[in-house]
Amino acid sequence: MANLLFYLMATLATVCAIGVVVARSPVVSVVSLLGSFASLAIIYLLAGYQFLAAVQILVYGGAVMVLFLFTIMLLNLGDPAVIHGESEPLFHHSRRTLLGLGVAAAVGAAGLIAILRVAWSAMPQPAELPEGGLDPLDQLAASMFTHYSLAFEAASVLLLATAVGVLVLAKRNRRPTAEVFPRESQQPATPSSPPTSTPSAGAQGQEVAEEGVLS
Amino acid sequence: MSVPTEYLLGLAAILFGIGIAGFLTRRNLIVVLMSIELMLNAANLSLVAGARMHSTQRLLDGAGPDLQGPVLAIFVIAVAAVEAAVGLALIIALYRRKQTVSLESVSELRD
Amino acid sequence: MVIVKRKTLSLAERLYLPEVVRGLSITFRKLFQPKITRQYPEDPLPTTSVTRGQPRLVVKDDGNIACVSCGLCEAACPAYAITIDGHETDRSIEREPEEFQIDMLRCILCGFCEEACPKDAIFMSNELELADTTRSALVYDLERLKRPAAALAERMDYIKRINKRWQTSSST
Amino acid sequence: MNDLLILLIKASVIYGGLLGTAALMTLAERKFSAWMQYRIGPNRVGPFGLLQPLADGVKFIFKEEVVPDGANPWLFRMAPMMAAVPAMLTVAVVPFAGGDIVLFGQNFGQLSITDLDIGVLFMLAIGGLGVYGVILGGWSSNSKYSLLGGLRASAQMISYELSLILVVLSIVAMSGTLDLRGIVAEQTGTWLLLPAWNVFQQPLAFVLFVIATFAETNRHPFDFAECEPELVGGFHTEYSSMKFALFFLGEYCAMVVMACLTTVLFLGGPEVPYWADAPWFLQLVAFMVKAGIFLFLFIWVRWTLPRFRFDQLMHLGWKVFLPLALANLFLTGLLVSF
Repeated sequence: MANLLFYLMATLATVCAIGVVVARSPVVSVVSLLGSFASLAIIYLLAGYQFLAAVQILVYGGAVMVLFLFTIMLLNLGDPAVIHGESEPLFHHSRRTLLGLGVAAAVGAAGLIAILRVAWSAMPQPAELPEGGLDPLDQLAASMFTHYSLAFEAASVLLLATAVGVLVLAKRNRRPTAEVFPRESQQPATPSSPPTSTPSAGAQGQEVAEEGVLS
Repeated sequence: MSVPTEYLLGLAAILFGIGIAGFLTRRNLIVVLMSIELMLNAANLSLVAGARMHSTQRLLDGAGPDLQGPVLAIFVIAVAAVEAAVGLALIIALYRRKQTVSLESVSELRD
Repeated sequence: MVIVKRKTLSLAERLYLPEVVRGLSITFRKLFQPKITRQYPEDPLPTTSVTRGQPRLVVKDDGNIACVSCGLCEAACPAYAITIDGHETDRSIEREPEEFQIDMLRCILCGFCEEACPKDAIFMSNELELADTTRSALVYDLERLKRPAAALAERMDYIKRINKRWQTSSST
Repeated sequence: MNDLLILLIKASVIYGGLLGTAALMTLAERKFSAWMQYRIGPNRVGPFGLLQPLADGVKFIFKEEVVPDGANPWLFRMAPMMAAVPAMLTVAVVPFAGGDIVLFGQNFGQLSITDLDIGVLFMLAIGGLGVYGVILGGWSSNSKYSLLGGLRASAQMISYELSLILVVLSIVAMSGTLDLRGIVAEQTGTWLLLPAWNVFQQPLAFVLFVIATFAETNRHPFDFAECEPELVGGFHTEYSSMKFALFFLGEYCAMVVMACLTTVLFLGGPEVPYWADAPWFLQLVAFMVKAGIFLFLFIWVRWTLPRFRFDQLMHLGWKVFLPLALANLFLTGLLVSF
């Protein structure tokens, strides 16, 4: 039963992964990748890694792929015609494409060999799973917060740095002219007054002029 | 599940290969990023496979399960999330500048 | 120019939650107050002479239809809902409609036909209900539009009164 | 009787209850909204209109199914399923009553489909997948209103899921377990004469959690994915017939599940106050009453508050909820460790 489910999920993961690469629309790619991740999570679950499976769904399914979709929809890239033009082929005939397919084929072949080699494998066969799976939460937490505490702290610093970095990267370069919707603090309660009469707008206009002269 | 470890490793290799193919052949940056995620997941799967194998041996010897694999896999997931966030922020910045997310639009230095 | 000063909010108001609770308590009290719903088909709204329902044709007391199929309502209809086909009668100087159709799916109940009619033959009745299962059943023909003058008397009086007022005020 | 049969019976009972509650919620929504507006509400189908959900269902089945021109046919059909399935999956780990159920001389075990060690994580992980139905439905409709609805839904869900998880983490830190039954067990007994529920021990977390659930389930005053004055119907503008019904069902199932989760995390789950070892049916009634309060709250708030502005929503999520949730987690950590 569990074995059958594994083969099913392995097939599904592979098919979905191929779908990621060959899909024309990035949205279809995202959905395929999601399917691949979900199959992998089920495989983790079958292998006895409950917590890992849940984290996989939580982080990839709940956050990362939503972020991908958000970006695609924010930039309106879902329609393949917008990105490439309808007639352009998905893959170019170039050295890079050939190289990529070659490397991929080599790695895939290595995997196939690994599968075929099992006939004369001497590795120990897995026994029955212990209660709580192979990643019991208490032991996992204990080892993560003691033995791997340095790595854990490093990861937290990495996450913080990422948050700051992403904010800096994705922030629009705001010029004074770009301020279409002025903040409430800058323009208190006089929305109908003409722009020349408010001092802040005049100052903004001056800034624009100065910048224009400088550049 | 009594699937041999090699099957898990084989699946990981196949997924990794598909990821490489996508990474090297596609020109849409978002799909390239997704291919990287796929490769990271393949690496995770092989970590799980290894951890499972070692755990089996250790359980046979009467010790607790091996925890290095899952711990490393969790760190990999964290790093993958970070990578996706930074990559997408870069793509947004690139799109603002060039109105496209094609890889070829950022190869100016090469030519 | 009116300058509206923004009200400075107190801390409780800026926290928002107390105000939310106040709003919730108001709606909760409304839950138990008497209802004013009217159970429509059993208990319809009373209609008056001002009610502008569906157009109907007047049948005079002598049994003849008042319409002379002049076509003014057909021309006045903004929705092109009226189709008239008339013919002569044996009666002196009178015509009458051979066919008079109003497509009730097109009719917008504007009352222009009522205003246009020179013979006081078409009136907006107090009939409001309009439902059927096919489109063709909602194209009303002559037989379905005929109403005795008594049934429309209230509306007829009202329109005549209105018209009189209008005529006197404009002539002066 | 073997285990598989018992599991099947329990699953069908619980899923029947979930779907029935979701269907009744659609009626309750209309009834309560009517009462708050001096109206009566649906009262034609069955006694007091109780069969209205059934009539609605039949109507949905017979409605014409429309797939808009230019829509992505596969994703358009998949999106309603992706919206409905996660909400239904999460109910599998909710403990509806403690203690073994003995009926007709047969022990059925505890009243939940399964008890996972990582129940909280499971609910959050699967529940977080519900957003895909909204996003993909919005994108695949090939309509700008739908697209905007989906875009807003994705931004909103990412923002609020963060606070939601942080709030849940402070509860987990107090209980020391991710098991929902463990969290319930931690709340038995009394604390300062009150029941030792987390709503009294963690009032800030409770308020944050309840508000975040409104944002997570796309309910008023945060229903920017639909937002009918601006976006017609948001992500489901183009949907009709059973596909629309599935979105509807998913939304209401998500509400029921969120009410159950709030009950388990903050109101002691099925525990009857001051009576720790009440029989299982009383516990079930207690659970339903507690969850019912939150279901009523969902409706109550919807017909009371006006909708936020989207920038206000983002401001609230990132600049108010996130710091508060982090501070709450920090304080909880301090209190737990000393």
